[in-house]
Amino acid sequence: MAQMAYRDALNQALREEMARDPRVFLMGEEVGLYEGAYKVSKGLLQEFGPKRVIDTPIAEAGFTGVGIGAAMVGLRPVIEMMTFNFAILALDQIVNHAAKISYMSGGQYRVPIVIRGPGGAAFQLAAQHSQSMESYFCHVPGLKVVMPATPADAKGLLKSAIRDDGPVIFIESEVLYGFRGEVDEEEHLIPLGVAEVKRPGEDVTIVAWSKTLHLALEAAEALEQEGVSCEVVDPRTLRPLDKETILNSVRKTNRVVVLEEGARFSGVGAELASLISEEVFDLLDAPVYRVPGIDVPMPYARNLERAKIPTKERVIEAVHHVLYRQ
Amino acid sequence: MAQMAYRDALNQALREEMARDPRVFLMGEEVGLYEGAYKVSKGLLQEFGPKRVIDTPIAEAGFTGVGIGAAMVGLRPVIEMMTFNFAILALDQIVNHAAKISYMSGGQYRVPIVIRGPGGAAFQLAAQHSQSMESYFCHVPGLKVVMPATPADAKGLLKSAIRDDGPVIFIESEVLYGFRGEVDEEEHLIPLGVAEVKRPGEDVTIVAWSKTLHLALEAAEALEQEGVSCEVVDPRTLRPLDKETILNSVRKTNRVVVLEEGARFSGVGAELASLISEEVFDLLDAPVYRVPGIDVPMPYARNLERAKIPTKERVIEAVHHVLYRQ
Amino acid sequence: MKRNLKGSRRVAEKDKDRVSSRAAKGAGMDARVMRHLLRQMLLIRRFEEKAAEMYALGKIGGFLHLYIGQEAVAAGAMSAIREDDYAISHYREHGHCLAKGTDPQRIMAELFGRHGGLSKGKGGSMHLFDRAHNFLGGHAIVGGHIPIATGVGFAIKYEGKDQVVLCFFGDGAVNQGVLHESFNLAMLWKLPVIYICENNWYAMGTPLEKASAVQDLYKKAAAYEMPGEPVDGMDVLAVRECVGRAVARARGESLPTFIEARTYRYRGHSMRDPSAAIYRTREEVEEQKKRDPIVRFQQCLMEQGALDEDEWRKMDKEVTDVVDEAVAYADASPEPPLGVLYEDV
Amino acid sequence: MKRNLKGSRRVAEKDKDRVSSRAAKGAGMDARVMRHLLRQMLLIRRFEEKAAEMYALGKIGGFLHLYIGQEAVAAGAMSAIREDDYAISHYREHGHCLAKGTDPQRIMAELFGRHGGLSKGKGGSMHLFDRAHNFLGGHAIVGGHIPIATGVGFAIKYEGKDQVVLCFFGDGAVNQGVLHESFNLAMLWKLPVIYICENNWYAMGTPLEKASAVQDLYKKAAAYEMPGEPVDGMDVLAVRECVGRAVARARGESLPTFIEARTYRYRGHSMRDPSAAIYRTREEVEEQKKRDPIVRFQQCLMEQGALDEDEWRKMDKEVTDVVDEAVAYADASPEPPLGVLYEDV
Ligand SMILES: Cc1ncc(C[n+]2csc(CCOP(=O)(O)OP(=O)(O)O)c2C)c(N)n1
Ligand SMILES: Cc1ncc(C[n+]2csc(CCOP(=O)(O)OP(=O)(O)O)c2C)c(N)n1
Ligand SMILES: [Mg+2]
Ligand SMILES: [Mg+2]
Repeated sequence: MAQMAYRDALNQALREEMARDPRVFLMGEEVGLYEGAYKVSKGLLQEFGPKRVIDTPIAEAGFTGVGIGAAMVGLRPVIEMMTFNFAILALDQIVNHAAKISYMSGGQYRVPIVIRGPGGAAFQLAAQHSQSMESYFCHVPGLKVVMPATPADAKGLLKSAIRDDGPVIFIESEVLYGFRGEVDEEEHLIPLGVAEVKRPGEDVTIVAWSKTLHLALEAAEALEQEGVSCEVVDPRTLRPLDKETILNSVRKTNRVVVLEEGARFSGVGAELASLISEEVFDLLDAPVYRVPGIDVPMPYARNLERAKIPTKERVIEAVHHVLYRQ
Repeated sequence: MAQMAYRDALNQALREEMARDPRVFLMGEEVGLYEGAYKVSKGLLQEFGPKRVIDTPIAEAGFTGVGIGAAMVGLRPVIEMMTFNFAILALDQIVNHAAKISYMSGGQYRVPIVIRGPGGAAFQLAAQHSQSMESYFCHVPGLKVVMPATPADAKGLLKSAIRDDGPVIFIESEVLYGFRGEVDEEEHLIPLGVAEVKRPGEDVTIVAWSKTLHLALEAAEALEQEGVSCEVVDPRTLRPLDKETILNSVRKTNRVVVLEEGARFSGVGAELASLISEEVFDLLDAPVYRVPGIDVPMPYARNLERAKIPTKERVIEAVHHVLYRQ
Repeated sequence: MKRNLKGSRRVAEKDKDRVSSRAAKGAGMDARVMRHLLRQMLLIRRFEEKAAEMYALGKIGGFLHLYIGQEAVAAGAMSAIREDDYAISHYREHGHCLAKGTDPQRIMAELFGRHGGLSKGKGGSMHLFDRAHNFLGGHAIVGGHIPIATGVGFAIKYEGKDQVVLCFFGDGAVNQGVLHESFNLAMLWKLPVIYICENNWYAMGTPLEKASAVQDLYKKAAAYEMPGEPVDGMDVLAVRECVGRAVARARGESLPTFIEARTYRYRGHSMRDPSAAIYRTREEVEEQKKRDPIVRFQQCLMEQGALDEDEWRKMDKEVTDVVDEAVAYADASPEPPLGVLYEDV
Repeated sequence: MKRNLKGSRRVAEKDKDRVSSRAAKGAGMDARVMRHLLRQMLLIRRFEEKAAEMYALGKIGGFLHLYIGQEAVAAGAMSAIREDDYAISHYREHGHCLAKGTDPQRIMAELFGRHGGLSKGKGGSMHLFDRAHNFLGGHAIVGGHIPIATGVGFAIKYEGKDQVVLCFFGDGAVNQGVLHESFNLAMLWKLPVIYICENNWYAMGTPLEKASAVQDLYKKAAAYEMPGEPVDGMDVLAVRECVGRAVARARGESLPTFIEARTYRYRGHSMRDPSAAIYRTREEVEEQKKRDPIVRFQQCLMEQGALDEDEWRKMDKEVTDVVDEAVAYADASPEPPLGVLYEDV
């Protein structure tokens, strides 16, 4: 085990998979010489050369399509979106092509591509650069969606994503790139579609992923002081969703708070809340409570930005709400 | 009152608004000489000339952006998407620009644009031409989303959408274009954001919109025979959602089925189910039950297509489920 | 409001003027190759005619876009590549798929939505894929497959192979953003992709002059310093030669090419636009039919003595039988079992 | 892996060779106009220097992209249009917004995220909008505002007005699909849009030759039969003239133009890329600074006697005061009240 930053864990995953399989390559804006806008690809150009670490023009639809075509005929592209906001420009390629080619061809062609990069808000990047788009991808049959919150998950899941035979949307967090944690330096794979209980507890289940996981853990810590025991579940992969781990937690706690940085309307939280109600309605002592981003575009001003995204205080309030409701 | 087809009701709305306001124009592929791929713009070129009924090349992002720019400086564009599947190509323009310019400019610029066309499946158009994208647009603060199910709603809502000062996504249904109903020939406006109870009932609330409304009504009819009384609520506008009308129905029936042609994961049904649970949890005698499209891309084969989208049988089953559960 | 005859004449004249018409009588060419080209075109024509019938009978659903009139492009282009080369196309792709070597039975069964179809009935007319013949699909988002073709070229170069990929699309796709992005990437990275625009002068009901600021589409290649050539798309030998040159550049120098093949579709945009009479005149269509790629090539072969009346009749009978067998196969193939719905996601 | 000096020299030489350098000494021009141009450039420079300071102090957050080095483009271009004309830009837009006439105080307050900013603090550095001056925004999706500009041109023509719209973007935006779609529409429909690409040779760390298959970007206009011109973007009078010609075409003939203004950014891509030393050499930067648009133009005015040492000092003092006042205003402006979060959706 070694301590390392989330960024370095991703870098290690890329390096190991590229070393293991010559069909894996990395393509995107500034991934080569610049080593990535967020330095995730540090050293990779030097190690693997420009054939396998490819800088692109700013043409998201174009180079994503290139990845899809390359994947159809046997390569294993990893496409970096400088941020996921720009993936909207490539959405037709992702939704209409990557996600559907296997189905439309009756399984003749597969599209083993990973599309990765940071999603969500960072600091004061305003409306066009702060979007949480996970529900967009989760809504699409044919895609898998992964959102790791820790360095270990980042490494283990990225390696699995690269080995997966279908398209995987892998959403990182700019705010987490510097976050450090223990990572297995041995061959370290985490299967897609498996959630993890990040903190066991008894009274309330908090479901959270990516950077909001850390908010959940902080809130749980604070609530511990009040004598409230929270179980924090991180789905890690949003699609396919590990229902059982989540439901098992709810079966124990009977109360759920779902955290989400993105918008409420048809967010991933909406899916989780509906699903939990559908499956274990009779065990719920309170309705599933969502803590999403406020329903406005992201403002630039620091104070407004803080008010827009979920905070520890809102999580604690939500836990109180589901606990003392009845 | 006159009997007319949904298509003609839309046509009338366009004609009336174009006659009323010279700033309104219609732009899109084949809207002029061809009178629309689905003939919604019949006669408009002849009546208003090529300055106001504008055929475009196949360049969805480009001409949607043209609409946005024109709206910023005072015009009132109606942009036709030949089908909403192609709006994915313009999604950056819609999500990052149309929806956010008012906010980013602190209200200095507004974007009064209507983007309209058919969404959802028609008949055997396969995976790339059969998508239900309403949850995509509903997820975005800054957009309104309208989905009329009847000729009267189509006319009244389109007129209101054109007069609205912000961007409105107006999703029609190819399958409904020929559907006939009563339409007021006087000035007929239906405000955005107001749901309608399309059939009153006592035992179960069915929420459905666009073409699935008709499935709901058919199911309700059949269930009536069994002595089950269904209230069918059509939100008509999905965003902003008329919560009160829906909740009032649930307060009466205590049981809900939500119909949706699109995918389950983070669909509009997920939002409705979560919302209803949050707001009237204690009044629910059963969890909200969703009847969405099966979680796969749309297949071409007739029998598979039928199995993929919601059917009357599945609705009836769902109603049984929420009724006899306890 | 109909497009007037003047416009239609202009199209024909333009073709005569500007397209380097290698009227190539095929002198010196192997007669077997020429007969093969003729047969391919005829097979496509007969297949499409039958598909139209089957659509009218309700055996085929959804959208059906016929290729009739454009056969020389698919036949000529595919004859210039190897079996292990790739091809990819848009939704008007039956001709390309047939010319790439796919079994007509599997195609017809796919159009019928049957389990014996290429994609078990899940793709339909707009989404023919045939991995066994490196046919990478029909794609129904106009322009959407252009970057994908570019990626196939990327993969070929990455793996150090000498294959090429042919990418077919219409004049309507030329104004889509992804074409611009793809052309730049293909030239920047020197990829062995041959982009073939089948300019049939209309995108649905929109004539080229209402869609593109530039009428000579091949000239757009210059914006990327990419080789660009127009070719008479009604002349199978001219297409074969032109694509052959592009293939040589792609294999030899790993260079892309943009070919504008000027052609014509006789039928409506799809079976739902049967008359196609709103946006063009009957005279224009009749005028264009005089350049029919099959009739002209057949006559040419006869003049040269590479084909006689009897062989011609036999050829027609043979392809008609093939098409009839395709229908029989499709008819006999069962609907996909329901479990197929959940497969291949 | 650094870009070598040879590459950098090539850039400078290329500029010398190919850009029709109207070194226009301004002979015969109104001295007031020339002093105005100089002042505008100086104001932008001082504003940006101050913004960098404020960023370092943490008063400005998010991304901050400085325009230093490129001032001649904004100042020259805006001087060629009327007040009622429109302008729209990308995220490196402080210079354009200032040159369009916006109050520096409102801009600085916006950068500070304060209620007195143009957008009440909701837009920030990348999203400056000023309706009072027809400034249609900074936009942060590379290329995203190009179709929007096209739509503004559409509206002008629709309403029968004689305004024009200037659309600024970088060399990096040229490879985006929307540019292709927009250029085609603008030329097809003959819209009064002037597209100004500020080619500063890099998109973040990507040099032009790694991004575009064609190095002379203005030549891309030919693919749409649109007028295209290169101009020395370090020469404010050359820019003014070139844009002036385009404005005449737009107002007179309702024609779009694509201008490639060759310029250089001295600083990193944003404040988070401070050294910009990975992808270019210090020598290259120093070489480029020798062509400084402000220094050269100031010297030229002095040589001509249109400006003396004293006036120059006064001018600098005046703009420095303006910038200081902008900071004072921004500092005094309160944070937006929380209710503002919910407004203007
Ligand atoms: C992105 C997108 N926009 C619109 C359509 C609807 N559509 C299908 S085919 C077509 C015309 C295409 O014409 P062209 O590219 O010339 O090909 P042709 O049909 O003439 O072979 C249109 C508008 C689509 N499928 N995809
Ligand atoms: C669609 C999109 N992709 C990527 C980015 C990230 N990004 C911001 S600026 C930039 C470089 C743009 O360079 P250029 O257009 O040359 O303008 P310059 O910064 O040189 O003024 C990139 C890649 C973005 N904002 N939008
Ligand atoms: Mg065509
Ligand atoms: Mg640049």
